Amino acid sequence: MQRINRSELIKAAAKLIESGEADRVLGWKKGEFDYDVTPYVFNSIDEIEKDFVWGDFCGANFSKYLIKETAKSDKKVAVFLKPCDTYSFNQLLIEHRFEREKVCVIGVSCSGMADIRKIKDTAGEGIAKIEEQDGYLNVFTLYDGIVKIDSKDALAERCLCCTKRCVVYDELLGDGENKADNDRFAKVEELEELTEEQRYAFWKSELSKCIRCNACRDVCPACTCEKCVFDDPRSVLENKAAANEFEEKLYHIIRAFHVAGRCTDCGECSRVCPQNIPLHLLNRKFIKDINAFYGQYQAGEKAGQRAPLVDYTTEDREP
Amino acid sequence: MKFIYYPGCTLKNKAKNFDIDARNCAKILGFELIEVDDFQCCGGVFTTSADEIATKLSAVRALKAAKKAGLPLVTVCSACHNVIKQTDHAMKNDPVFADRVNGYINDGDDYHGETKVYHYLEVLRDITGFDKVKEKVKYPLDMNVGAYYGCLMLRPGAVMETDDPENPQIMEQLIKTLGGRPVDYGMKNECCGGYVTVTDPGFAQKRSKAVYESAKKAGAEIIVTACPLCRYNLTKNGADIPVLYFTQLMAKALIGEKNER
Amino acid sequence: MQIEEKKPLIAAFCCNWCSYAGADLAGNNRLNYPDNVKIIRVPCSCRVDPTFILRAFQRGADGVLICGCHPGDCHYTTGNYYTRRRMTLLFSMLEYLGIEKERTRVEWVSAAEGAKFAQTVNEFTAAVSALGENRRLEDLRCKE
Amino acid sequence: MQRIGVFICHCGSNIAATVDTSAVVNALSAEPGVVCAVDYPYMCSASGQDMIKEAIKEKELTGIVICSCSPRMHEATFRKAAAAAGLNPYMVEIANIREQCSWVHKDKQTATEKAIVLGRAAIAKVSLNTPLQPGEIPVTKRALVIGGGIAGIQTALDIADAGFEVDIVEKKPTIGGKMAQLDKTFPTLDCAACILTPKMVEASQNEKIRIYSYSKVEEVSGFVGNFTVKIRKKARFVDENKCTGCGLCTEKCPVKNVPNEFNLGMDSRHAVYIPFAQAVPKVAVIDADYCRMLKDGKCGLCSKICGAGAIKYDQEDEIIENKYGAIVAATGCEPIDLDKFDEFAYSKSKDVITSLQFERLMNAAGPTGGVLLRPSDNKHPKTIVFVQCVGSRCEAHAKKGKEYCSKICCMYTAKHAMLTREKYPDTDVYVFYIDVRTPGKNFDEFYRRVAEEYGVHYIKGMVGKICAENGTLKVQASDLLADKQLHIDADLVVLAAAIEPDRSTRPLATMLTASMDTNDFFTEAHPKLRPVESPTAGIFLSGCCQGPKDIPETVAQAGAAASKVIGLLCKDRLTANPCVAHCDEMSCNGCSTCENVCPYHAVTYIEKEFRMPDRTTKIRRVAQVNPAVCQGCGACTVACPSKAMDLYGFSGKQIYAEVDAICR
Amino acid sequence: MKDKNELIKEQILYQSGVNVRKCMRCGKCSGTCPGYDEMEYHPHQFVYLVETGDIEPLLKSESLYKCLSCFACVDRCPRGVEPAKIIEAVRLTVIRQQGKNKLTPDDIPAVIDDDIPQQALVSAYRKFTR
Repeated sequence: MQRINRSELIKAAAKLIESGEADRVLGWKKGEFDYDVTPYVFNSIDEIEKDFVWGDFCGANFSKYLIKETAKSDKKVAVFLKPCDTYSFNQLLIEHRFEREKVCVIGVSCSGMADIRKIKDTAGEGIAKIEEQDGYLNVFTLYDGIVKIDSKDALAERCLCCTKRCVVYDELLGDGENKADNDRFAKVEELEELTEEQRYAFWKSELSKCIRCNACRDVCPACTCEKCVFDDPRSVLENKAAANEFEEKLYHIIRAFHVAGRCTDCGECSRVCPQNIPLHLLNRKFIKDINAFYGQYQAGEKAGQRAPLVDYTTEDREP
Repeated sequence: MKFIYYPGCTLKNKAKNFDIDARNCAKILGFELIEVDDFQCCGGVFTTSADEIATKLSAVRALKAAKKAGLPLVTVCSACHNVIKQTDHAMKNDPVFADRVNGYINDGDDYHGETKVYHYLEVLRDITGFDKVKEKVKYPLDMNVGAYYGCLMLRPGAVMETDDPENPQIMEQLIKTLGGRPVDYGMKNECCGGYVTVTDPGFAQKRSKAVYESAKKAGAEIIVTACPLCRYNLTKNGADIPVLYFTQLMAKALIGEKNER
Repeated sequence: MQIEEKKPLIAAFCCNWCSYAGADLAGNNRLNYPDNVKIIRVPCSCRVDPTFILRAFQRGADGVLICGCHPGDCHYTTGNYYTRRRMTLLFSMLEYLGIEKERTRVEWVSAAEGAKFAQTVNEFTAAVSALGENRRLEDLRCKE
Repeated sequence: MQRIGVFICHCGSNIAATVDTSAVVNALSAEPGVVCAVDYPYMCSASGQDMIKEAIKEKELTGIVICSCSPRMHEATFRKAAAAAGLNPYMVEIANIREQCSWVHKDKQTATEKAIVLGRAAIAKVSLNTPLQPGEIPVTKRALVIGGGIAGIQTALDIADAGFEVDIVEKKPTIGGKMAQLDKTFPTLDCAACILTPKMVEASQNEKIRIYSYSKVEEVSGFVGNFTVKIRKKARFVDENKCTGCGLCTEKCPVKNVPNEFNLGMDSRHAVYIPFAQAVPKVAVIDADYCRMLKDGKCGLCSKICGAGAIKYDQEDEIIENKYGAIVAATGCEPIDLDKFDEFAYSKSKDVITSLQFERLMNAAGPTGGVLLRPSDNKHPKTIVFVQCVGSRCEAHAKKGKEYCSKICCMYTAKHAMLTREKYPDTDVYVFYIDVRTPGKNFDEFYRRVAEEYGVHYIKGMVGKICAENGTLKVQASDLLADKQLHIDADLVVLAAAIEPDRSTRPLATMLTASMDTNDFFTEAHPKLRPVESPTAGIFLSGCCQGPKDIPETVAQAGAAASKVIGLLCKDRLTANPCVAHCDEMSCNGCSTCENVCPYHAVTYIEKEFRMPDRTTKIRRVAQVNPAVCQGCGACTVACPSKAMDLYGFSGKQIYAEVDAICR
Repeated sequence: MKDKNELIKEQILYQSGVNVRKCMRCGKCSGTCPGYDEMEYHPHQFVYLVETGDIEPLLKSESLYKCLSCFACVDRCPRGVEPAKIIEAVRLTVIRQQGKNKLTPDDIPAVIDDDIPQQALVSAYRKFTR
């Protein structure tokens, strides 16, 4: 159950449109299913009132869309950003990917998003409808009737350890802060404890599921390259589908390395992976190492900060 | 403006004037001193040893009392100030020490240096402002005053941050504010002999003599200090000019001789 | 024909200004080291892209060595500082994926350290040989 | 398809004894693209080179591989040979089969196998080489020297002597710098003015040298050979061309109580003044902070009495823009502030002075006319204590002082002690030292003479506390060798204050994009091999702005910086290394990552309009590499997430090809 | 096995938190020390002898009780060595041994007078007894 309700979001968006401050709003729109919410650019208040949704399935991070969206017109675009989204937004500003002046940011407090996989694990397949009520999700299934799930039990992993706050906004709905106290590096540490063989086996089984659909890359707010190296014939790394094990590894290592120090740990990669590969564990390994080796660093936290891989001290540890 | 006030034991006993005048002047200057409930002795000196916990607990308790009240802590006695300020610094900057102390006290409210610690003089300078003090002066002093800092109020400079430890000016500013003429002399930030007076009175006498002779040579008619031990050492070891607490000097200018108790 | 056991293959990236010259000095002083190591010259260790290392492993290298000027002595003043961070993170990641950490190494070798270069190659070759062939990060298609 | 020729050198027996060169020839001739492969005893010999040249012409080779000694030996030789035969010199690759093969392996079979692999890698690389044209950059034949002390003057004189024009920018009204304030110079005891002022005059009279005094650098743009610099010439309210330097105004000016900075505040000057008798340019300047006419519009006396009509109260700052090929930083140093050292009573007693003040007190043109009188009461001091290392060699966390040794203090203190004892034998002189450091020609001999023949008390130990008491300075110090605490009643105390870079250095370094160390000294391009160059091309370093130095070292470095400048200005055009980074604008994200890692600031960003496939246009921020500034390290290529950055000569594709060849 | 001296040295370094190797032997601590003439071993010697491990003579010396803890040496040391903390740590090594208190309750009546502030007694106790 979200702390801020839909009407407040609509009010904030409508105000911007009415005043002429912005002429369109990037928000969540109902998809085919209740849990299948899609990003959409709303061009009128009517449209917003009709189709805009806000709830436990609005996980999508819009920061990346702003690169293309801001280029479309000279008018400002309004966007809803949850606390975790604001870090991606800032990171893109640091990288000059769009102009801050062309965006009105409505920061939205978030109580955590639901993970449809967790719901399916409990309720099974054939979900027709999901309703939120008093901290519970009523899942209407085709086979098992209504299954009631505590919203907390459906929370996505990334939300269980979210300590982010809205770091950039023009208007803030709610306090914009989250203070979960789970250790986000617990799983990484668990893997580190394993033997080399066990780690290898773990990643082999996970990464071999990869079908190279590129969803992780396409959703990643740090992967905004004009031309991705994996699509660029000049790069020698180009390939459309993973032919074998090596290429799966290569792809994921390189992708994690390219976003190292820029990844805000928004968790979108794991959310969209159709194969359920815990890709965030690669990014978190880099984040954990960066914090341990070069001091605490949160990508996107401050405008103008220098990413750890384009920085150094003369006293850095040796590889 | 309200402060939690830590007078310390000596001010309850041998240095009552120091305390009474501090309170009276505070009233006139419009700030309120709320005495810490049941304070314990600060211990007089800060032990620098890393494994000394017990001797610093009373200071932590005073700091926690202020934290709980949400007010800054103020002291007048240099020794108390030194112990409390150094303890506060260690709680803020030495996590091992802080963990051990917090673990020992273990009352569910860990302390990590949240309380702002002032010396009374710092309150006058940084919060009240000497110009405000000046407005309240009824009986301007007309005398040469040697400010005697000793060591505890100034050092270690990096922790105390009261003033430049080699050329402090805060008492001189007060003296000027009160209409007096501050006298600068070389020994104003050197030690009076301190606690060694207990075990080696002869040594303490040498140090004290060096201090008041230096002040006298520079033309001081009176010495002011913020430390009962400094005052004791100087007086006992033959200072033939009066040695007063700075609060007494303030009271003279703000309240007048007659009202002096 | 006798089937020979495959000798471990090691690719070494050496910066032009210090380490490549250090390797030359090892030659000038006739210091022997195993022939498993093949050197690729780069202007600075900071030219070494992580993909070069992965590519080498893909193609069957059993170990990859990166040599650069000592930190603080970089010909380009700061290049090896970036190398140091990049490789620290990359190697940590490879270890996390279960790739033996003995297969990767960064060593700072100055132009005067011919002996250090030879010693590094000796040690590294021995360490890699002890692990045997690289099977965890190779591309089977490259084996024909 | 490339047509590649492979040339295998025997190097006498150096290679051939361990590598079977004919086997190499056989193996490599089978490589794709190879049209000829030959071996020869000495490829680098004239006949070997001729063989290469002929093959290039005959076989119409598009690339060549030489299997020989290290490219560090003969790459240049073979590139020249290729160019002579009409092949682009960057179509040459070397396989190092001597230093990295035949000399380090003993077994002929394995060495031969390795030589073949190295040859293959070179062939794979050269197949992907592209002809490169070294860019050419025109050079503006004029140099700028920032700072007019001895370092700047010497650099300018040397550059001018080689026939190039050079400008000096000096922030003070006169050139001369710190040396002009010195009395005598160690270890020869020449009078500083006697050796400096002729150089100042020479600089002012040299027609190649232009001096902008009372000026500062406001803005720097451009790169090596092509700098554009804006200089702010501050209003001195005196027409430089009309003023004859007669000094009449400076005598009649009614404002007389201005602290005289030249004598470090130990006497005063007028509001209109000439800093010192031998000032260059010898032109008066009006101090706007004190002049009554400029402040209140009341006075005008100087204007009335100036026969030349040089006084101009309405003069304004002037901005001058010039182009330069090279810039020399010679901004010098100054003693640190001693505010934090009041244990020595520096701010309490006038008789505790710095060594530079002592220089003025000993100087015939100083405030006391060269008679040593102490500032408080103008009495002759009978006991003088010198304290060394005040603010030098301090630990960083101590938060006062500097970590480094200021280098010059031991020697000037010895000089001061000697001069004092020589002029005033009735004076007791104590020098407190931690170590006496005297490396330098005739330095230790000088110090020993001071200690042995002049009766100076050198005491190993440090002064702990000084109390000023009724005109006496009570010095309390330790004598470590005697294991005693000393109490000395001194009349004068001289503190050897640490020196630090002039405060203008940091903003200047930012303008020059030249790097600095944590102490704000300029960093040199290489601490041993390029000590007078900044890592930024075209910026050179002279004197104490690079680190503490004495006069002989400063002059030597000034000459070295000048010769580097001359070497640059001699060229009409600079040949740029063509192996530089370049950006594929279509892939560039404009993210500034490359800009952040570039040590040379070679990357800039522009907003560029792109025509998109759908016929629309789009404006994007893209990186541009200045090939004149880029040094080709490649840091940007790895940092770039989209690999839009690549490096000529070491492209990603080339290195992949080498990796593939080696791992085949 | 570490010998007793090394253990004492380690203990002193840990308690004081001082890095004695930072000392550059300038002697400023001893130059500034107000208790110098009362001492057999002087601040710089405390630092040096702890560094060399020759601690035994220090443990026996009366100098331990002459330090006023005025911290002048700490503030003025150009290398941030903090000699007073070393002296305190050496003193603690001694007085923490059984029966080695410098001050006992029996000593008090002799020194006490009407004016002596509590502060003096408390401080001396804290410095000189376990």
